[in-house]
Amino acid sequence: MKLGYYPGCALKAHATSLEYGIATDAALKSLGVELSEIPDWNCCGASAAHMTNLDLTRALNVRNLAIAEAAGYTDLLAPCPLCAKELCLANHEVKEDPKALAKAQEAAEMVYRGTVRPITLIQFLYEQRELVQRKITRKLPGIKVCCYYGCLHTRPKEAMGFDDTEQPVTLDQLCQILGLEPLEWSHKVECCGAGFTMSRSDIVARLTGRILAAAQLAGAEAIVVACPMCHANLDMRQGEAAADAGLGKDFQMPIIYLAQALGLALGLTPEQLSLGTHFVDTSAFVQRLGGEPQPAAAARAAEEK
Amino acid sequence: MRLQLSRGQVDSDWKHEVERRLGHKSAECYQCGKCSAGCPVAYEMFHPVHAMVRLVQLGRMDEALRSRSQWVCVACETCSTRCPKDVDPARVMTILREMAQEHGTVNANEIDIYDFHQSFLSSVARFGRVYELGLVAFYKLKRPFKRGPQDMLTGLRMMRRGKPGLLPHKIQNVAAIRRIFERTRLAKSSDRKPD
Amino acid sequence: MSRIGVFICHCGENIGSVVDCPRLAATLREHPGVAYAADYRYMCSDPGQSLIKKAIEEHKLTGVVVAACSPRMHEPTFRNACAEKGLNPYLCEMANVREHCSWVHVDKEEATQKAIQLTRMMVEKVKNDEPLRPIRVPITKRALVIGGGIAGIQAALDIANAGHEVLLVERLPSIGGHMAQLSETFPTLDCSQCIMTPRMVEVARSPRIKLLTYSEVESVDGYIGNFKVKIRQKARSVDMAKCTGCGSCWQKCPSRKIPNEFDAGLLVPDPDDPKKTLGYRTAIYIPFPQAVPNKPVIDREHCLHYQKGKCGVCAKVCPTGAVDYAQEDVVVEEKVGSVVVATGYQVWSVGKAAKDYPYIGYGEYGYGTHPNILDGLQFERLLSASGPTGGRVLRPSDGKAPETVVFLSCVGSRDNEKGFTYCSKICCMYLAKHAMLFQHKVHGHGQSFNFYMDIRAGGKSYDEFTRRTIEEDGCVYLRGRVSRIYPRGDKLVVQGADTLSNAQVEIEADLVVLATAMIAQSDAEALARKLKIPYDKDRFFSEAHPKLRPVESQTAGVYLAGACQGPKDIPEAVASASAAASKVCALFSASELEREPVVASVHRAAPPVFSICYGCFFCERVCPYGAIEHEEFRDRKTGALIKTVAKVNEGLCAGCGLCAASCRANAVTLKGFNDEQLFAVVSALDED
Amino acid sequence: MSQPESTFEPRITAFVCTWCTYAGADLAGTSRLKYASNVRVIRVPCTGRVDPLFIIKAFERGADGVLISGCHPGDCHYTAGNYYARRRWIVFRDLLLYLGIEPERLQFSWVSAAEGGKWADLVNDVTTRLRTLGPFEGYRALIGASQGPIG
Repeated sequence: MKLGYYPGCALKAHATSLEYGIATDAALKSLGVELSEIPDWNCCGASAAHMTNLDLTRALNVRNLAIAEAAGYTDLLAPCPLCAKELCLANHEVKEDPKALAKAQEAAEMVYRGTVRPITLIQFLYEQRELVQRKITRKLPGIKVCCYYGCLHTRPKEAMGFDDTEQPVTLDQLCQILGLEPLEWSHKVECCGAGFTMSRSDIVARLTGRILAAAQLAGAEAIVVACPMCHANLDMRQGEAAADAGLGKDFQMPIIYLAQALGLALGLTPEQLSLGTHFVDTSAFVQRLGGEPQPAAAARAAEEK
Repeated sequence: MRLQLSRGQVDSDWKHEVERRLGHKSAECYQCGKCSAGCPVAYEMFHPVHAMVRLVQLGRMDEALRSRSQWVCVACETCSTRCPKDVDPARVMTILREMAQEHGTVNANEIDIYDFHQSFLSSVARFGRVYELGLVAFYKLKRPFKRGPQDMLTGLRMMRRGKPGLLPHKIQNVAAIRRIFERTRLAKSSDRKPD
Repeated sequence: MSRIGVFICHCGENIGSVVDCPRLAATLREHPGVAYAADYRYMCSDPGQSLIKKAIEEHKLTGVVVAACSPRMHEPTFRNACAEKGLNPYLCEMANVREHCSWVHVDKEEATQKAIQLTRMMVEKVKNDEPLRPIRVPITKRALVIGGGIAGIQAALDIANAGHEVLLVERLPSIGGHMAQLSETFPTLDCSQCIMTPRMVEVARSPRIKLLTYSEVESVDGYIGNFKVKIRQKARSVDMAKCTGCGSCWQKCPSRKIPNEFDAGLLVPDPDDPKKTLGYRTAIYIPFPQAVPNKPVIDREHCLHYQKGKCGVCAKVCPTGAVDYAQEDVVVEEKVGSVVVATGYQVWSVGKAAKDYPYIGYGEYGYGTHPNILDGLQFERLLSASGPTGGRVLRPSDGKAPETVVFLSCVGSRDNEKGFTYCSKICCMYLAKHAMLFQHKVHGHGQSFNFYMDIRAGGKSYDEFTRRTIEEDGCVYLRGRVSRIYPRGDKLVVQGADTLSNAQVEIEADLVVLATAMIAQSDAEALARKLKIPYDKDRFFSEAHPKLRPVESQTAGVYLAGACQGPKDIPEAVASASAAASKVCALFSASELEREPVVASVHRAAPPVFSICYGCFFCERVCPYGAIEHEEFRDRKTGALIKTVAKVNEGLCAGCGLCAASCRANAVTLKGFNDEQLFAVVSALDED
Repeated sequence: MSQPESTFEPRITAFVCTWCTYAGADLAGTSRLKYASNVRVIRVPCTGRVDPLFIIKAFERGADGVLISGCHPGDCHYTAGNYYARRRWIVFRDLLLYLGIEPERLQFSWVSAAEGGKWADLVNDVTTRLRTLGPFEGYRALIGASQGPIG
């Protein structure tokens, strides 16, 4: 299976979330999906452009959509939900509003016919869940996790058109397939502070503190995310978040990418999935996965080596 | 100061322009407060989301454009997702951010947020993608004494983990991106004129 | 010797878990006069009732006491059970050992002691009970409807269409009420007169409706099924039989400067002729062109003939000689079986009504005296095509078209200090309609503002309507009240608040409309006294039960319709009128009716005593129902008056017992609660 | 009045109208409010039915206090019965003193059908007051003479 791929700056350019790119590449490869990066893509503008200039963000994204369309892709995987949301929103708006399309095409110097469907990693894997089920070589042994979707996986509803905006379930179902034990909890779609990482880290600390506390209350051993921004905010500021929430000690809550969990279930090693580069130590989480690979899978793994 | 309400104000060009960009009348909002109820950063706002929509309804341009609220808005879309009247308050906030730039009334208290957006965009305009280290440097250098020491530890920890990358990813057709920026420049000036 | 059966109900655990029921039964079994006592889990169930019925037969019981729940709950149940076995139902009483005992006390011993006493008290009462028979009264199948607004018209038509005669009494010269004054009606915007006038004509045409306009109810006597009413037909000064309604008289009448009540006193300079003022009527007039009956009346207070004795123009020009200056009020007496009160409401006028009201009004609004401050009804006339301006919205001060109009909700309503505590209910909707119609009339050249506290638009398509006013017609709603209105130049400065944006606001307005409270008619109390119906603190007539008997008054046979009961909009007024009409029809479906026999009676004895009543008639003075009559005893042979004593009209008596408590001779007693019964109950107290 | 408070439980007779206070007392029951068990309720159609002699009778038969409660002014089911009742008591108060009964032993109140809580509070208040006032001894000898000992 060959899939149009828009990695976005987070996964490629800013290396803050490099592990997400690495893990996504590795996991999808072992799932048998070939990611074909579209040529010369540009930044989607999130969050600075969509915060400050609607025409700019629309034009930037129409350029990417037109590139994907010209390259012959229908589905365009954007593992970063901020990118996916910008692509989807631009896609939705230019389809609804011919004037907006004309303006964006003119600015981007490209023609876009509206044939591309940008999708998030969750959406892609959910649609391919039978493949995932088939391909995984081991079940992750019932680790209690909270699935954190963040704000933009399902919003705006009319642009994303996927899952429930308030009580999404697709990531939970995927985690279940991987053998994890997703918990019911309150903060699935609460905002983490997104682009305020640097400019208003106090807001990020306040918001992530609420999320981490809710996950802790639910009894999570880890939080599963599929967004580089959520990951950065949740992973990097746990000390500040704990302090803001008035807690004595750090949360020490491992934040795991869906791609990393998938990779582990597909038999990849923690190193291959860059699990060692997180701020919060993931080794305890990885150790909990200590269950032996299934004999057949182990044999296949040995063979591949 | 008593607010003078008149037809000229509640039916002003400014209000019509907001509504044009929004695609519907601000009067559709019935001020239920659902948006403000779910807003994760409402605690930072003097005028929470619903009050910002109210300012638009009453044509109170100055207060709306000088407010901090639109700048601390994280654009998480929670408000718009839950709005019972499909007023799209998140879009209202975006429009107010655009207009504050156009009118040169970006709230001085939230200059960090604004600078970060600008640093981000100048990075994109320059390379076609975000150059993270460059963005951070650019942002910090705008106010080195205040921003320089912030997050030093986090930065060090990131370096030790090999992130962010040292070199920019530059796309081939950067010129096209620059032209996009040119053509979509906000009406008056995107330069900041702090009040 | 009494043979009383005592039946104690456990009510599942409700009584049984606190009161020791077997002990209660055992104790009562020893009580003098008790022939049988038993306890049972659910006395109201079929087996429980069978237990009572069986005991009545087997033990030949002369009375029954059921110690169970409140008599307000199951007294009819147990009385019916007794009646089935031939025991007079009024020999069955209940002791309330649930609501008044087991549910409110914790200590079991205390509760059981109290239950024993309560049950003993009722046993003592039953010992003194007398068998009573329901009262039967005949019915006059003819209804009186008071008030010819939409509610009265609806009730009259419904009753008449069901085949009964109706007497419709209207105080004003024409029926139609407030609804005839309205321009368009929310939320459909259909023209009020277009839907109203056909109903008025139907009233005029109906062979079963006797219409008495310019008439008022003088007195109401009698009781359900048998009322006697006196109606004063005020002198119209026009012979209705001769008048053809041609209009010559009012065209020639020289007294032309009388503000028309139908236009709510609204006066507007004529924009086409600055010397003229619109909104006046003549002294001989019909209130509005579609009036029913379409015949004029002379307003004697303003007529030159009556005031100065000079004029006689109308009589001269009348082609049929119908004008009759010598006409006098006529009081007619009619018999009816039921009464529908549909006297409606009035609009509170800010400050102006201070004379007949304890309320002062709003000084901060200039007591509404500025010509450009209107009330809702006046603005309604300004919008109406039949209004003084023909539907053009013009300022009363100078006849110019206003650009900025400010509407104020809750003027008098929901204001504990200056007005009334209640919500007038219709204002939110009619202000939305006013703003909408204003915007339509000025085609986008105007701006309206509406100060409100809450938008109360509960009703079919109501909220959608108010939203339309805001969203489509651009009326700006400001959540807050107005603190002051004062003139500046030819404008009115309106100072208020918008709490949604935490701001004090100020608007320069051309016109201000006050949605003043909907209040009870000023003579509501007087009418209530005539009808002997209760009213609430705001003088709206009280319904017998706010939920389950919403159109009945406390007086049997008197029903309520429309806004005389409290603020109502048109559909609600019509619905309540139809409901009242159906109550009347249900009453008329039988030839006679039965009533509870709890009524007073005056002692009677054989001659020569006749009665221990010595005719002081103090009872007559205290009776709220006028149920005390005089009975004369005369010598059979000579016809000489021996004695005049009191007698109770059982049809009128409601059974309050005031007469019994007041009687100095102890001659009056209340059946079911007579002195012997109550003394027995009181005396049962000390038998611990 | 020398008896200690703790052991004295006053006996109270209450005359209540069927429309307001009786219904209010029912509501106290349905609301499961708890109050002192000292009151014995006698239901009459209207407080206007209560003959002063009933009250004197109650004292004569061993009541330590009497409570009369009906509809609020203006709410009388019978239009004006409660007003008559009230006027009557103003005169009756003097008679009580003459008869040697402290007027504090007689309490008038208005409790509507909606005031279950008020009824409970009223009963508790009256009970507490009578506990302080102590037993009514005035007619004790009388009862002894005519009816034999109490209790």
